[in-house]
Parts: sequence; C-alpha cells; structure tokens
Amino acid sequence: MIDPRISIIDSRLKKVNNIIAVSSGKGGVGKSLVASTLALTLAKRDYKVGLFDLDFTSPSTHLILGIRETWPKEEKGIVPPEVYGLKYMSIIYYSGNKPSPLRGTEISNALVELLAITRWENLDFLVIDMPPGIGDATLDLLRLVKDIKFLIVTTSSRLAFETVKKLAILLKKLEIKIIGVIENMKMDDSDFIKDQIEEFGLSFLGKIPFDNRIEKVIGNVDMLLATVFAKKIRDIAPHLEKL
Amino acid sequence: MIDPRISIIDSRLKKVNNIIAVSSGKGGVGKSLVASTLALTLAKRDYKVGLFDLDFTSPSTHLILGIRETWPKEEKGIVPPEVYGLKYMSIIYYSGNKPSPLRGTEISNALVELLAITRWENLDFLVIDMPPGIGDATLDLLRLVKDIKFLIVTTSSRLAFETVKKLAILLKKLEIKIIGVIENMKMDDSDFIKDQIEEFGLSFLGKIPFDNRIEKVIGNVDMLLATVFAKKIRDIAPHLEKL
Amino acid sequence: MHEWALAEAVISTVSQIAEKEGFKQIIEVKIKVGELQQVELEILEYALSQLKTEKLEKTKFTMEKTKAKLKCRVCNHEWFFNRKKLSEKTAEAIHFVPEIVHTYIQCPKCGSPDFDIQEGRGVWLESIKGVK
Amino acid sequence: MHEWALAEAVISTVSQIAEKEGFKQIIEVKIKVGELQQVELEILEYALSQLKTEKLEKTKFTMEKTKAKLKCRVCNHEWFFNRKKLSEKTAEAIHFVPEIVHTYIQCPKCGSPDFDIQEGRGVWLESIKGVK
Ligand SMILES: Nc1ncnc2c1ncn2[C@@H]1O[C@H](COP(=O)(O)OP(=O)(O)O)[C@@H](O)[C@H]1O
Ligand SMILES: Nc1ncnc2c1ncn2[C@@H]1O[C@H](COP(=O)(O)OP(=O)(O)O)[C@@H](O)[C@H]1O
Ligand SMILES: [Mg+2]
Ligand SMILES: [Mg+2]
Ligand SMILES: [Mg+2]
Ligand SMILES: [Mg+2]
Ligand code: NI
Ligand code: NI
Ligand SMILES: [Zn+2]
Ligand SMILES: [Zn+2]
Repeated sequence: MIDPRISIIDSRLKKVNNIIAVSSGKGGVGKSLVASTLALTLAKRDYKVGLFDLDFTSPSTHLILGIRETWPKEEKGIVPPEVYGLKYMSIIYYSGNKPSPLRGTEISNALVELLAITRWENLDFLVIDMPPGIGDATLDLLRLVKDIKFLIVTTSSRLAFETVKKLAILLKKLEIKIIGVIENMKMDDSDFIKDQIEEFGLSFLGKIPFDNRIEKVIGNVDMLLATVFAKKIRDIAPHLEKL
Repeated sequence: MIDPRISIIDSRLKKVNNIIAVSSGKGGVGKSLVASTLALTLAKRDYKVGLFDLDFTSPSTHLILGIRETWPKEEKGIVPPEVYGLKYMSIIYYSGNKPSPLRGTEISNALVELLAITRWENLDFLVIDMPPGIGDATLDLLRLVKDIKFLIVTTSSRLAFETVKKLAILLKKLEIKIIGVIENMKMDDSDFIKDQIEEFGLSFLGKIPFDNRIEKVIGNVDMLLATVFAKKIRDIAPHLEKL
Repeated sequence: MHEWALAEAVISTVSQIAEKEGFKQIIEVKIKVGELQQVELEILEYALSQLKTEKLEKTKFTMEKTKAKLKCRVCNHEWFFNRKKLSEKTAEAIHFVPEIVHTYIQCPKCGSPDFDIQEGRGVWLESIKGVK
Repeated sequence: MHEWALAEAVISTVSQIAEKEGFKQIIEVKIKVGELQQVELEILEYALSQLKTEKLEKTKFTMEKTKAKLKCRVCNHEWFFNRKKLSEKTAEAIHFVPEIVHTYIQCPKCGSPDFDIQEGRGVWLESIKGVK
C-alpha cells in the first residue's frame, strides 16, 4: 500500500520561498513567541507570510496572537485563514482547547496530512513553530521539506544551550541551513553564548532581554509589537530578508 | 511475535513505593530542576530515592546534578549507580553528549527496555523527570506503570498554564492521582494560578520564586540545596511523605 | 471539498509511479479509503476525473471503503469507529486530521485515549496496473 | 550480563501465557534474538535454565538470531547493522538500549539518522507449545 500524500507535499510548498523552522531542542526558550513575533514583523514589511504551529500537543501561537473564531476555508484543500496579516494554521482548529495526547507516529501522520492538504500558495516566508525535542516533527520536516532553514532559539542557561548544541550538531552534519541563533530572555550582558555560537561557525543573530511585562501582551498583537521583544525581532528580521 | 519485556515491568517496580512523574505538558517550566531537587531533598531525609531522566532527546538532570564518570553496574540487569544519595538513571550513560534524534516509537521502545532491565530494588520514591508534551513517554507510563502519580509544574504564564490544564484534564479523566501543582518562576504575588488550580479540584503545593542566581548552581548539588528554590522544595516535600 | 487535495495526491503519485515503471497508459488504480476520514467517494471520484492527465485518460479507478479499526494500547480492546456517535463538528475535525480522533474518542472499555488506528485511516493506493 | 533480566522477562511472559492457556507443561519456546542488541545466546540460555519454574522443567528453548535490518526513512535505502564497524563502547550502548543506534549510526547512502529498525531488535517470543 502506497501513501499518496508524500508525493504532493513538494508541490504544495513550491510557491513558498522560505520555510523557516523556529526550533531549539529545548522547551520554554521562547520559540513560539519568536515565531509569532517574527511572522508578524515580516508581514508588517509587506511580505506574504504564513505561520504554522507544529507543536501539536502544546500549541501556543493561537494564544500569543489572541486568535478566536477563525476557521480555514475548504477549497480544493484547506486554505489557512488570514489573521493579522498572516496565513495562520494550527491544529487548534480541530482540537479546540481539548488535550491531544498524540504519540510520535500520530504527530507524524497528522503533519503529513496537513502538509498534503494545506494550500499555502504564494508566500515569501512560512514560519514554523516547532515543538521541543528532536523528534518526529523535526525529523519529518527534514525528510519532507526541501530547503528547510532553521532558526534556533536558546536562553543563556547551560540547560538550554547543551540541547541547542545537539540540535546544531545534527543539522550541520545533515548540511541543513541554519540561519542563526537567537539568545532569548537574557538577564546580563555576557557574550558567553555569542562566542560559543560563533566559534561553532554559526551566526549569532542577537540577544533579546528578559522582559517580565511580556505576559501582559499575550493575546494582543498590537501591544506585542510595541514591546522591546518585538523591537529586537525587528532588528533580527533583515537576516531573513537576505535569505 | 510477543514482546516479553512488558510482563516483567511490574515486578521490576514492585519494591518501589511511590513513582512520581514530574510533568507539565509545557517545556522550560522547571520540571528537571524540580525533579532533581525534590529527589535530593527526599534522599537527605533518609528516604531511598531513585531519579530517572525520561527526557531522552534533551536530558538535563545530569547537568543539574553535575554527574560525570559514573556508569550503571551490570548485574542480572542494570543497577543504577548512586550519586549524591540517589539511584540515578539516564540515557546519557549510553548517548553521552551526542544528539539522540528519536521518534516517538523509538522513545517508547527505549523506555520499555529501560523499565524492563533496570533493577531499582527497594525505593521509597522513584522520581521521573518527564519530557514536555503529552506524548509517548507520558502515554507509556500511564500504560505500563501501575499507581503512577503525577506532580505537575507550571509557571504563571498563560502559555504554560493552558497546556498544564490539558494535562490535568487528561489525567483526571483517567483517574490518575495528581499529587498537586507547583507554580515555578513566580515574579509577583498573585494567587491567580493557585485559585484556578484549587477551583479545578487539585492541590496547590506552593509557589517558587524566580531566582536569577539559579544558573550559577547548575552542576553543584551543595550549592543547589542552599538556594531559595531548594528551600521551597523542602516546604513541598511533606506533601510527598504523606502519600 | 478537501477531497480535491487528496485526489491531487493520488494523481501525482500515480504519475510518478508511471514514470518510474515506464508505463505509457495506466489501466487500473485501486484505492482504499478509510472510513475514519469520512472521505466522500463521489467527490473523490469526480476530482480524479477532472485531474486526469494523458496517461490516465482510460484509467479505471476502483475505490473500496475500509472500516476504521481501533485498538487500545492499554487493554488491547478492539472496536470500530462509529461516526454516528459524534457531533458534526467533531466528525469534521476528524475528516481533516484523522489523528484528532485521540482528542475526542476513548477506548470504550478502559477509557484510554492511547489507541492505535489499525486500519481505515485515509486514502491509500493498493495497486496500479499499466501498459508499457 | 543483563541477559539475565531479559531471560526473566521471557520466563515471566511464558508463565503468564501458560496460566492463561491452561498449560500444565511447556514443551517448546521459540525465541528470536535480534543482532542489533548483541545478546549472547549462551548467557541467555544459561539464565533461562537457571530461572526455570516447574512448568518449564522440560521446555526446549530454541533460539534464532535475526540480522538487524535498517531502512532509511528519507531515501529508503536498506542495509544491515554491522557491529564490527563500531567501537567497544558504542556497541555496548546499543547492547543496553538498541534505539541508541540513532545516536551513532547514519544511513550509509544519505547520512540521515532517521531510519527504521525493521528487523533484528531485541528478544521476541515467536511461539510457545504446551500440553494441557
Ligand atoms: N524575552 C522574554 N522575556 C520574558 N518572558 C519571555 C521572553 N520570551 C518568552 N517568554 C515567556 O517564556 C515562556 C516560554 O515562551 P514560549 O514562546 O512559549 O517558548 P517555547 O515555545 O520555546 O516553549 C512564555 O511564558 C513566554 O511568554
Ligand atoms: N525558580 C527558578 N528561577 C529561575 N530559573 C529557573 C527556576 N526554575 C527553573 N529555572 C531555569 O529555567 C530553565 C528551565 O528549567 P528546566 O528544569 O530545564 O525545565 P524543564 O525541565 O521543564 O524544561 C533552566 O534554565 C532552569 O535553570
Ligand atoms: Mg520552495
Ligand atoms: Mg512553543
Ligand atoms: Mg509499587
Ligand atoms: Mg527537563
Ligand atoms: Ni473535506
Ligand atoms: Ni549485557
Ligand atoms: Zn482500553
Ligand atoms: Zn538514507
């Protein structure tokens, strides 16, 4: 028995110029906040941007954007609705707020399904918010999506950085493009992570300070875009425009 | 073909009095730090304690404890070495610092293998450090480990709490014991999470303040046990002693 | 009508195989359609007929529905998916992403959401016959 | 010698099945041992002989090694696991947790660590014969 979905994925993404997986290995480093803010920032600069939440068991981007009551159109496939200038796709359209206890094979299968039936059409950027860990979602993107590029997020903590190093080693070995590394939730001014990243041959894209007011802007896009966090993302965005 | 490993797991855990999965759904909330500190704290009180790192693709507890150059003994199975008074088991004995890109089925298989061959023997507490998400590791523990109890960690952020709620809903539905919820990295004094947890019918075990000096004690057990973080865990420990 | 997208996947796969095998014409394509996804056979058929390429002009598409068999990983209980028990919205969610069934359905015997979709998920190509 | 632990698992499973099927004596147990895990058959055999319960007194344990077949999920290349190419330490890690092979081995054709262990992992019970 042959799974027909695999062969169509390529053509579904043909008109997407840059596919960017915001990834880390580690959880809670700010991947979802970076992915959301980056997608919004690029959209504000008049790029056509999609945001795809691939953290199926703990999706967050819909909370960050404050999305409600939108639903994809069904038109020769699934057409992601436009929210705040983004084509937005998430499993929450289907799971709602309910738990989705999915094993890896199921995550893989759902991911293949969504890649096969979602019509992104023309996009300059498709930003993908990745789950933590190096598991099915990451391996499937590497397997199925040509020219995927990784944007890596870490914090200053060794606990995050050791995991990020593992992800970077893996991607380098597979000759996958790593756009660079963002150091998020920074509390001091040390260059420790920056130096290590550069020694490792990767681009260091910038430091984003820890900002304890961020929680108040979760769910409000305008307020989010007015934070220091968003300003730092705007400083980083040109690295992506050059791709 | 029958997998013989499943049937032995029960007897491997027979002499373990309490099996506690430190879990969250969300990554980066402090599961590993809570699990490690809790295990150390219980060991200091003369309980026999094991710590099992189940975050196979991004293990952290060996970094927190500063473990090096220990190795399990092979004796009719695998006997976890004792470190800082804990029987300690982690995949890093086998993967070292190298990336372990594992899909869910592989995580599940490795988990079953380790449960089948590890000889924990007599323990008052086996603390399990869980990976983020509700995936193979969580579902396998629910499937294979009788009387498993969950200790849930959240932060004050909606992004964490919404995920934690999903985990709690799932566990409640399955009538799995939830010891309670810890609110970690607290920045203010609000009772918002506490109130919601209690409304939901769960025990709120305590607030642990955000402490930006924690990074300096990663890898040093004595210093870790001298932090406010550890003091708060000591305040919480009696909830476990009563189990 | 996201059946169209699935039909495109079928046509694309069949074309690839025809290419690889050196088929000039495809005679027959057997498709299995799992009940879990509740794909409408008529729509799928219509889409296939619209999407036909040259090599597929005379192809006979046969379609067979497979019941969706679920098996609990905790208690090994086996049962069949029953769409009628579900609300319209839930059925539709499963129609798009069949794995979402784990959000809405539990093992009728032990209550676990940890079950395997053993058969009857999605669209599969069973066999392809062609002439060289 | 963690083969002992695996032998215990075999004995425990066989005993459970004997109980369920109402066997008084187990005549034969066929075991497949995957090469990936590099289990030593002699040690496994010795452990089984030591662990025998009453019902297992006369049981013939037959053991067969299966080659470890790996298949790349990216390029579909298939190949066999070759222990000789590995260091002592790596082989030992795979001996304990076979999945760790993904840390140390990549597809020889495309370099991916994303491959499937199709056959030859761990210890399996193929069949059990008994008398009631
Ligand atoms: N620069 C920052 N300052 C303060 N809090 C932050 C910052 N970046 C992220 N956070 C918070 O940290 C938590 C984890 O962020 P999130 O984007 O969900 O991470 P991930 O997707 O990696 O799990 C969230 O509560 C988020 O609001
Ligand atoms: N109370 C706290 N104050 C400050 N930092 C903390 C606190 N608890 C955890 N951390 C830090 O937060 C990060 C995530 O903690 P970790 O235990 O790895 O979380 P998880 O296991 O949930 O991913 C680590 O860098 C850790 O040192
Ligand atoms: Mg492209
Ligand atoms: Mg996230
Ligand atoms: Mg017990
Ligand atoms: Mg952790
Ligand atoms: Ni449809
Ligand atoms: Ni051994
Ligand atoms: Zn069941
Ligand atoms: Zn390959």
